[in-house]
Amino acid sequence: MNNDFIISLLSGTLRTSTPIILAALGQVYTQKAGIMDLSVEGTMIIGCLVGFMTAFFTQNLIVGMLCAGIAGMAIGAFMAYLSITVKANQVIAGTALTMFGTGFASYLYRVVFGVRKLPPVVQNFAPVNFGKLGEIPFVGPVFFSHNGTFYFALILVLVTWFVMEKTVFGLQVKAVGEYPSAADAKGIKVGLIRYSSVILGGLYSGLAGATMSLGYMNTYTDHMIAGRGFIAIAVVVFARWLPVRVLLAALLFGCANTLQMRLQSIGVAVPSQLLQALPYILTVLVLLGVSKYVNFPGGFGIPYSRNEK
Amino acid sequence: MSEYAVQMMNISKYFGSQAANDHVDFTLRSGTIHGLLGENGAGKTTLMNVLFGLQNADEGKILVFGEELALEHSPKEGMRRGIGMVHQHFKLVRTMTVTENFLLGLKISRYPLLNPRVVKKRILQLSGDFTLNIDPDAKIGNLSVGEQQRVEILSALYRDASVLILDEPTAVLTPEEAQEFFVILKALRKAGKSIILISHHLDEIIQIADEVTVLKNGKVAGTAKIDASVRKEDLSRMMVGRDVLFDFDTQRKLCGEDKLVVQNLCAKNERGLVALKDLSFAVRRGEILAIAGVDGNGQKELCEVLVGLRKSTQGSFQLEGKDLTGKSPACIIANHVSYIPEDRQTAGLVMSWSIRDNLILKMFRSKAVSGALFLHKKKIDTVAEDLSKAYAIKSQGLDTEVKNLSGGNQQKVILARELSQGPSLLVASNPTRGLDIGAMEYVRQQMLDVRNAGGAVLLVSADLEEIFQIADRILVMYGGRSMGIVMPQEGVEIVGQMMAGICNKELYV
Amino acid sequence: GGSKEVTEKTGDSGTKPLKIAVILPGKIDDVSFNQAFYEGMKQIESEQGSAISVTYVEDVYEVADIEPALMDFASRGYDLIFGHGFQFMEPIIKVAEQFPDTCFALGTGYKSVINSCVYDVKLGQGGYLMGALAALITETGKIGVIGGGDASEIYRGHEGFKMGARSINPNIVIQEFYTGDWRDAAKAKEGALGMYDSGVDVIWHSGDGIGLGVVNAGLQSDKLVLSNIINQNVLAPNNVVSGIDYRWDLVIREIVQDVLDGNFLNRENKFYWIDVANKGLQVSSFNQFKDKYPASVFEKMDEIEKGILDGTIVIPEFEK
Amino acid sequence: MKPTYNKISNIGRQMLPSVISVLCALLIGAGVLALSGFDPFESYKTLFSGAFGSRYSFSETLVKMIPILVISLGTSVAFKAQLWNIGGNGQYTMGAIVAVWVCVYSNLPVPLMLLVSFLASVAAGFLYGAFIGVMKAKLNANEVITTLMFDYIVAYFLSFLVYGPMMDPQGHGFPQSCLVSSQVLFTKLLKGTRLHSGLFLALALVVLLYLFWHTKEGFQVKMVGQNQKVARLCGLNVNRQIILTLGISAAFAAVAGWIDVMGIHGRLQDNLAGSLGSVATVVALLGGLHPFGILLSSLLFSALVVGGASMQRFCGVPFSLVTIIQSLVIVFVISSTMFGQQKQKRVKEHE
Ligand SMILES: Nc1ncnc2c1ncn2[C@@H]1O[C@H](COP(=O)(O)OP(=O)(O)OP(=O)(O)O)[C@@H](O)[C@H]1O
Ligand SMILES: Nc1ncnc2c1ncn2[C@@H]1O[C@H](COP(=O)(O)OP(=O)(O)OP(=O)(O)O)[C@@H](O)[C@H]1O
Ligand SMILES: [Mg+2]
Ligand SMILES: [Mg+2]
Repeated sequence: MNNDFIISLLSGTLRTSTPIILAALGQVYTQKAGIMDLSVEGTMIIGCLVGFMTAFFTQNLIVGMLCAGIAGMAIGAFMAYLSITVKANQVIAGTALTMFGTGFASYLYRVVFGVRKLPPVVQNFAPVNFGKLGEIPFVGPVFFSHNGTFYFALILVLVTWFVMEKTVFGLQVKAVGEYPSAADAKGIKVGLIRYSSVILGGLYSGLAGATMSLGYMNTYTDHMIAGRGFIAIAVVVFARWLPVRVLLAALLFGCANTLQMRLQSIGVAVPSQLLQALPYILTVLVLLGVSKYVNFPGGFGIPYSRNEK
Repeated sequence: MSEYAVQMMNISKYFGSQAANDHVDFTLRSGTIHGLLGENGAGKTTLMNVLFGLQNADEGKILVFGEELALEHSPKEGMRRGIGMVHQHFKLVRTMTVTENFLLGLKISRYPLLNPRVVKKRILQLSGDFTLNIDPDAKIGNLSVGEQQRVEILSALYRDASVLILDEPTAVLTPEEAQEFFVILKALRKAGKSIILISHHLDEIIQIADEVTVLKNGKVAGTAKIDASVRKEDLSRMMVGRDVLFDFDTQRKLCGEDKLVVQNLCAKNERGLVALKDLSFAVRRGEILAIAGVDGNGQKELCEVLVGLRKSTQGSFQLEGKDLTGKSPACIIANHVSYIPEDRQTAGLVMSWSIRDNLILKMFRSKAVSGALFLHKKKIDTVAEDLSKAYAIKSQGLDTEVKNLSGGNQQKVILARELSQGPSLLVASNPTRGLDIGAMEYVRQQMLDVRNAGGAVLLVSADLEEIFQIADRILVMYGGRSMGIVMPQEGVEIVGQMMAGICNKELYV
Repeated sequence: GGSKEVTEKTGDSGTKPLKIAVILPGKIDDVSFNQAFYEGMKQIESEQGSAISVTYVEDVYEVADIEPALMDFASRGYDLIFGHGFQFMEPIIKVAEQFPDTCFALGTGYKSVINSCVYDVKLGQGGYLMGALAALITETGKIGVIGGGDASEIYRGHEGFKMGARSINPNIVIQEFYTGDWRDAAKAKEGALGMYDSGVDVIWHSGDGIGLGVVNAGLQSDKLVLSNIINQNVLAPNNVVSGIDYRWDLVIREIVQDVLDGNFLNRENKFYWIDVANKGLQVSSFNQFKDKYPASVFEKMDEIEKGILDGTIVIPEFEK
Repeated sequence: MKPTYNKISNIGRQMLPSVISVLCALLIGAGVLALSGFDPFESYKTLFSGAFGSRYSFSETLVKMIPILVISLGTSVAFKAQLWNIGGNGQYTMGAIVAVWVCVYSNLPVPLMLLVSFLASVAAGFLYGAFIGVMKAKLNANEVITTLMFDYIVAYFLSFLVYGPMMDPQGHGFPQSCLVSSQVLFTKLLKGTRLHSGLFLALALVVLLYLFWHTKEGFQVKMVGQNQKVARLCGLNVNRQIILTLGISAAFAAVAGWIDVMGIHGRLQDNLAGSLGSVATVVALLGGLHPFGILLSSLLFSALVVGGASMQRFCGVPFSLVTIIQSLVIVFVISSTMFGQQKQKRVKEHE
């Protein structure tokens, strides 16, 4: 394998993992707070559409990202309402919201844009200019050739780590997920912290969705998320909810996915369908390898109610 | 400072149609220790939850230091008004350190960032002031129960609690730990704190409380000042409404061959550390062998190995000559081994199921309640009805969810399930922990009955009083080893020394 | 059979218009397979005026839902029903037997009955043209082709592409990639970026919605793209050189006319093709690239087109 | 005491909030329809008649109901044991693959072929689930994630088969397998419809599962779902039970795949499962994990899908709007259970 192949593979890896890093980071809050949130996929598609739509009309990508974040928070709030206030089964709530998100995004797109001969497009995020850094052989094209969304995701890795490890809020998130009744007894508003966490998760997912339409591509289509939300849910688990590991795990998945594409292109004699399954098989294998060390938060998936013993 | 730290007037709290607190009046004087007594389910914990704010009363009035506290207040508000509570089940996050647990309770508005150093310093200072001996960096999960308890107390003190609610704090402590604990309580009282102490051990109340309130069926059954004239019997009569028999007929009727023989048993604990080392002993037919020892010296692992929940790493054990080492729980159950687990709520019962279903958890495969494929509803009803009568389970019907039963009645459900088959070996782990004296008496009598029927009983207990009351022989465990066997006549002192690992009697078993 | 005959009052003309239903597996704005057909049908609609009335249903993606859709239209008295995709083949055959007076048209496939037809595209020809063009304009000697699912019509196109390219330069390096999905444009983009990274400078895409991803990759890497089905030049004027355009309106017109004329139901084995010969397959306009390449390129393309027409270039059926 | 009367009025009382919330969801849906310029009354009329209006449409509703029902019955088995098997799609697909494989590549006489393919599907489904179970029990791998990932893997596997080794050699290169012999296909129950005798099997499975919950095995499944420690202590082999339960759960989905092959598809094609898996997840939970409840909720959902498709065809309402209405139904029904519970509590207090 020559140098170009590896450069292409690695830079593709960083690119393809960006939305997964973001969505999985959001799930650090959500899952650590004890909520199993299967709505990520639906939230991402909503973020993808809303981000694109607002960027299209305002001609401003940042506004697009912001609005995608807000839309993500709205879906997060919906999920929080169902899983915390209604105390609904979280599997059903998440599945319902993914259904809702998929339907709603598709519907809204048609209502807003109608049927066009050519799809509406925006000028998407351009690669960040790192000057001389970009010219360093190997390192330049691999690390310094991407648009802002990737570096934004990297920054959020640090932010998430900081929030979870260094702030009172992060500690409270962990407490309400691990042992909500203890948190309650300490005067922490379990519902409030759980709401905040799920909404934060929604924010990240919304942003993740928008990176697909504004960073990765420059338009919106209905099937743009294509399971990336579910991958994020898997990634955060085998990263054991540690932001830096989330980064690595997402990169691993991105790498497997990019590798299968590159292998197909150069004509490896394996049926394309089997190569396409590679990232998912790898995810299962990694999960099997690390699961022994994965301890879900004590209150994971269980609605908290003060009066239940 | 006002004369009364807490005044609760006319408090009522309903769960569904049942009144857990029924027009209760309760007064705590400043700077005193107030005992709160009552049978299981009398409403003690509920009353304290209402005071602290974890649950809200349906009617009544609460004054704290003379000022009214809204009925619908939150724990946060309770803490702000100086109330601290140490719960029956500790409210500590086991995956976090002591310091982190403290940080959790602090106000975030002014300090969004964690600053563990400040907190650590204060923990060390407070811990020194009241000789609590707490390492701020220890993980809660690695602390003994006694230590966790002290963490809880410290946590209340940290938040400047002037009223401390302690819900059955001694239930999980060894007698030595309990005595140390009382020293701390006295120091706190001296420092001007007002303390509410819930306990089922009347001796303790008499020893340390200034006043006592007794609850019965959600109502106040009486209040008394503790002075030299108060006797245990008075209190127990107030609680149960009759005299409680604490003199069992322990005379041995049968005593025969070895039933359970344990040889050189070794095992590891969850963390992979050695928990049992070369343990050998035998329990005879018609005998109660008690295992005494400070919690965490291998008793739990021993029980688990004997009932098949844990694999031994070496050694073996035989029941009636049959080797059961490494057999599955199902196989061991089939050999008539019964087990009363220490943690009845998480390991002994399906809390959200009915009494009926909990009663047949073990026997649902037997012909008594099922056919070739199906469970027989009618047969189950009869069996459950009979058992609940025989074991005097107090409930609103067999459909009652077990989680709504009092601790004593929960334990009775387990006893009914485990003893109804006439066990050949009964392994009982702290079976009376947290039970009121009435229930305690009942459970001890049941164990004696098993013994008298020719069964072998292995009683693991941290309660020396219990051990000396009903055991025929006492094996002391320390660090996963046997320190030797003691006869009850030899006295408590030697057992205490052996429990502390000072004296090894191994040689003259 | 059907339960409910819906007889609709028609406006002023008095004659009943031909009721046509179009069932599409994807969305009508996918800038590809479905949209091309939708637009072709729209054109016929405007030509025929009140003689026909058309109902469109999009996104019928689940195979189990096809038959009820066909049944529903047939039983409500629709005269001509299009099922735009190979997966409609078996359902059409089943339903057509129950509704002998209804006409059915299947988009790509190989089986028909007396009241159904197949319309298809000689994608091998289109691919051949694109392959030749790619080989003519590549500077690196490396070209690529990206498809969605590895389906027959796509496969035929890809094989044609390889054959066409090799006819120009037998030693050319051809990369091939399937996303395995008709809709995940981002995956197609990543595949295209990878090809460009490895030195490919022209890519033809042949899948449905995924084409957008390839065009976007071309735009981002500033490399060349050949579009498929609909000319996507507007999306990246400096990168989309040309492409192959489908003109479904040709076959639609023919089919509709046959039905209107009463020619449809009395014939067997009705296959309608769009190909280079009937100009249903056309190389798109080169727009601003017209002047970029020497005349020899365009001459060669014309020569190939002629060769296909007069049979000197034979493109096999490429069945797997 | 009037036990029967009480029981009926109880069921009524339990159903009422669900019925009201379905109506609420439809009402909001009507608002959205009106806002987007569709006549809500007309649209709903079409939806209803599209699902129940004629012999054919009702038969289609039942045809759609069969796989949803059977998969969600299986889902409910796992859910009862607190095992979140949400991979109905993959398991359904696996059942279909094995069914076609046996029928196409074996030369058995017809009744035997039907039997063998059924058993093979059941076995494949069971092994599939058991494998998920082994990963869960032995390696602590979260089943939500493994079942999700397996959905993708199996979808690609199916794709591989129909584009590769199982492709119909007479199929001119189109991605599908050979048709299974028409003799093994189910008989149609109504002429001119797709309604097939698989319906009886599906209904039989409802009854079977109902009975199962009253057996000793069923009791064990529930026990493990409630509290693993207790189950272990009472002599159950919890790991074995987890593996078994997931196996049974997946076997149902595989049977659904088998039924659909024999009933409607007759062969393999890409994307055979569509969105059945996630629909089955919510249907199982909406049905309260009770076999008869699931029967009702799967009927409701298939009616929404089939009627919704009809609404799309004849009113031009995009199917995405139908999806929105579906999700609203779920949201309202789960919210209503909360309000129902609160009300009951209050009623009790005032007794
Ligand atoms: N959350 C609840 N829901 C329903 N009933 C409850 C709840 N909490 C307590 N109860 C009931 O209220 C009564 C009083 O319970 P409480 O826990 O206050 O008793 P207690 O005096 O603390 O008993 P113990 O000595 O066992 O701790 C019991 O009958 C109990 O079953
Ligand atoms: N996030 C934090 N990190 C580190 N130390 C903290 C943090 N929050 C509080 N502290 C410390 O704990 C002590 C008590 O905190 P708290 O916020 O409860 O103050 P307070 O004076 O008790 O408030 P109030 O006057 O409202 O009762 C403070 O003196 C502070 O030093
Ligand atoms: Mg209690
Ligand atoms: Mg209590």
